[in-house]
Amino acid sequence: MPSPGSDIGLKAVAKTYMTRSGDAVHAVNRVDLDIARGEFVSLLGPSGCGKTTILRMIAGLEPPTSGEIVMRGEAVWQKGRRSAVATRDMAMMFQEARLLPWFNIEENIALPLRLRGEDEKSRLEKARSLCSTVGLSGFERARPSNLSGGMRQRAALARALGTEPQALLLDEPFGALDAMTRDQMNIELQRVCLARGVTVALVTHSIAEAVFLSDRIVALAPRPSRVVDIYTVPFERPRPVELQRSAAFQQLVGRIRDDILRAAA
Amino acid sequence: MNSAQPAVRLPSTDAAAPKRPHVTIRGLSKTFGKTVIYDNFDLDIPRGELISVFGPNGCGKSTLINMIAGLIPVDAGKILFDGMTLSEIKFGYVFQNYREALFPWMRAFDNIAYPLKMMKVPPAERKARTERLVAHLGIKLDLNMYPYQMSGGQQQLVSIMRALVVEPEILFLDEPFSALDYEMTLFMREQLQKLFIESGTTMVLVSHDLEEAVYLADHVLLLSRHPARVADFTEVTAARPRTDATLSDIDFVRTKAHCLEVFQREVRRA
Amino acid sequence: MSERTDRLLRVLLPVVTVVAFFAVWTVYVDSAKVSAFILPPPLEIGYAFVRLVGDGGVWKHVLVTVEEAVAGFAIAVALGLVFGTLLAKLRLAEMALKPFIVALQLVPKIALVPLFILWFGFGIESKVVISAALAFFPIFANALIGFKSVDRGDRDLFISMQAKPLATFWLLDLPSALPVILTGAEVGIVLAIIGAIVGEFMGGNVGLGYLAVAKLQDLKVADLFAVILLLTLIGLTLYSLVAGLRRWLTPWHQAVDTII
Amino acid sequence: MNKKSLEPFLPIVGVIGLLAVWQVASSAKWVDPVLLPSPYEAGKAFWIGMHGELGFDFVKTIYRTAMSTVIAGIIGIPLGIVLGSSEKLYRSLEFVIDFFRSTPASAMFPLFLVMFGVGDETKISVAAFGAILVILFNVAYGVMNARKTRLLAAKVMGASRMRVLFDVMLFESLPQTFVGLRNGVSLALVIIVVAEMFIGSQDGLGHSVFEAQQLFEMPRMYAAIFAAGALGYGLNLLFLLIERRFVHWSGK
Repeated sequence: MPSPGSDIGLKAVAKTYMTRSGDAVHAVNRVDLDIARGEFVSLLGPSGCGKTTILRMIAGLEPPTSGEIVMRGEAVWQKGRRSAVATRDMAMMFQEARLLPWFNIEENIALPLRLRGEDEKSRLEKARSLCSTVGLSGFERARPSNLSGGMRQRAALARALGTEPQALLLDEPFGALDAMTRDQMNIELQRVCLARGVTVALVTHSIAEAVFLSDRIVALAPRPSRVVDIYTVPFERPRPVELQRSAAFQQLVGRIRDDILRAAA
Repeated sequence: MNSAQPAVRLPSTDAAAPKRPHVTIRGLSKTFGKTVIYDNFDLDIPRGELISVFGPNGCGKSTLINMIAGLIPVDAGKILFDGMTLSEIKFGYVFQNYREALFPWMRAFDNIAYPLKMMKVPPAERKARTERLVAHLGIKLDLNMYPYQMSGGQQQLVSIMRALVVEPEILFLDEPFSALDYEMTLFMREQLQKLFIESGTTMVLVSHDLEEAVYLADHVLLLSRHPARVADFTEVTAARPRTDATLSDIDFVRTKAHCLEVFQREVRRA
Repeated sequence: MSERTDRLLRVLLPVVTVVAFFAVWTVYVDSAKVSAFILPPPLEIGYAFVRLVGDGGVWKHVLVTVEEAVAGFAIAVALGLVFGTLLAKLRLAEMALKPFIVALQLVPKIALVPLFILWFGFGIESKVVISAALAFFPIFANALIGFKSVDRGDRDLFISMQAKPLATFWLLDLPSALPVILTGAEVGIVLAIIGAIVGEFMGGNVGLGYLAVAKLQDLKVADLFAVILLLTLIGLTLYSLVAGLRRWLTPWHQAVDTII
Repeated sequence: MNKKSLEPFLPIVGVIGLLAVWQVASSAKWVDPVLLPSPYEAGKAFWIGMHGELGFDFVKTIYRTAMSTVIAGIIGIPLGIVLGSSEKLYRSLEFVIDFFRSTPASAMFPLFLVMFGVGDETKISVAAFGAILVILFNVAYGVMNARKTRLLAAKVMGASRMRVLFDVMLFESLPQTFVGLRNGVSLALVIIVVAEMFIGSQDGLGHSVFEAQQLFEMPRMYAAIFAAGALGYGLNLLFLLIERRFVHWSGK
């Protein structure tokens, strides 16, 4: 059993794919992990290390081949089916914003509320207030195609926050943004997460991003995919952008980089 | 900086001699609709160097190299290559989207040899020159494959070879790795650095990744928002060939931090 | 070229082309002394058209042809959507039904027209069936493609939001597939009209297809041209309605020109 | 890969299934046996017919369809390239194009009958007319949607306008051209069959269907319909195979 106070627990979780030619690919090899309530944990590693697969298994999008995933005491996968109870309080953000073009911004943000049967007036009210939370005031009625990449991800963040989730699962949500917008979004993300006390699992391949945002970093190596090490990030919150230029920050980034490279070599 | 100097091919690049500018840009102006992208812009690009162009989104990084390479007409201004115009020199261009830049109906070999065909080089010599380039670069690739049979990185490699086969005096690269995944990007950076060291060709690289820009460059050209100015022209002194160790090198980290600072200052200004 | 001259040209050029087309036609008929029984000059066709439209008798033919085409189209849309959804959603249904449908698709449906007339008689029913048979395939095929090509990542999003199957269908599947389905419908409406006309050629005593054959047999060539012109205008109207519907229903979708 | 190469043979499975359903329907007498003879009777009529009159009709229809497709290709492809490579030209002709596009091709039969008289020329020219439009639109569409980056790449490498047209544009439009040819040949077949039904024809599959209906020879009618279906399938398969051979890069 995961320790008390833990939000998300993974026990000996593994995932094996079968290729068409019949070879077995071990996407994830026996991962054990506990994420505490309100903790921000990053899964860090190069492509092909299975980090996205881990996140998708937690989110209930892909069943693990073996092992157990628990969300607040409830198994996410029960007899190969995702448990609606366990995944109810999770929200996921993807690499693309995935806003539906046939809805405007507030309708997109209100979508998960609509799916939970909330009436139109109350869900749109909430969507509007979320718009201002993520700095999208004035764009409530805009079409997604008229927004920049960064603004779209803001809307996606607002949508994820709408159901007041206890856990946020983020799959490289800012990976497609340019360096500057990415910095801004990370500051924003940190602010929102701190204010709401939400548990976060973030998948990223940027060491600096992981160090900047996380309480703990799980570094993964590919082929065969495995956990290299788990780092605790000591910096005080809220962290300013300038932190990234400090020697301590750079040192930690360098140390993690060296470890991953050594593990991959 | 000495070790970064190309040893072959260009007789004028003697390590001791002061660098002559290769490309001189004077009074460049460009307007899109109502937005002034460039206004009376001046720049010298040193010979035999790799220049990274970096700046906030929409500052006109790609526009700059597209104007130098003649893909976009300039509104006003002069761009000269050792005093010559673009039509008088040989140059290469590598597009961001390799999928749409290579010809899928041609094998990799014919793709690489295509610019020679345009220069009316006879077939036998085309073959010889292409083979010589491939051998020289030491790249292991089955050139009888069609582009769609290759990985993204291999396709971009073919695209770069196609640009190099004419032995260009200058090579332009517009975010050449941004459509590749992260690991492939790392691999391709090494490949590009190798090509640069071996060919000594002047290269102008547009990048949106600061680490990449600094890692590959002799000078980082930092642009401000429009109308674009040169915010800084930072020299990167790390020795070549650069490796992973370079990334944690204290000088390198300092240079990168400096570039980031300039960049953030420019962003805030806007 | 400045923006204004560009816009002006956009309006002027088509007009010039059409006028030139008719001018060449007139001059050709006149100078080559083409018999009016073969190719009447445009002006004469124009008079015939005005006569045709002015004569109240034509409207019953128009009404019948439009009725057949629209009824056939409506049936085709309904069946196309049902089968398209079924085959896209149920793997078993796809395996069981797809071979039949692909086999039928490649048959020139026109060859079935005599059969349909035998089965459904010379009345309006057989023509509706022919219309529906012709219009069904593009609508069905596009519905199948549309439902099958719903973005995998969007699906993941809906799963992660705990959407129920029915809600996913209404809020994701249908809007995603709609532009493709309506593109199929644009092709379908044209085929529905063709079906109605060919059915009328074959038998019966009402409808514009019948009228065209009758004019031909009376050797009233200018009238025949006028009927064809009327048919074309009806086709254009119905097509524009469906195309307009697509643009109105799916404004987010970048218009892709249909290719018949 | 495996799944894809099997796809063209799916209809054969369908035909076998249809035959089975048909057999059940006719032996259980669900439908009037006069309207729906047993598949055995129809098969017999097909077998005998293909060695005689039906076979002749079959060849006739193939000949007419092939002729009209060839003519349509010869006229439609170059016109499509010209139309697609000049935006101004396309724009000025847009109205005429839209007009013809929404003209039901079959409405033109009586017209062509008048202009060309009864005979092979009429049928072939009506079918060619229908197919030209389809081919032309597809080719023009293919040319207009040529990847801009590829054209730019050729230009950067010093290719002249003509070279760009022949080295890039032509290949770029090839996949769409084949789509046009495939749709064009299907349409040509449809029009030929209709023409054989209506334009006082003495032979061809359309005539065969029509005559059998008039004479109420049901097995023969089904045999002719089946022949038409087989022809449609065969032509489609042929073009698919040619396409895969020549446009190997398409969709990859």
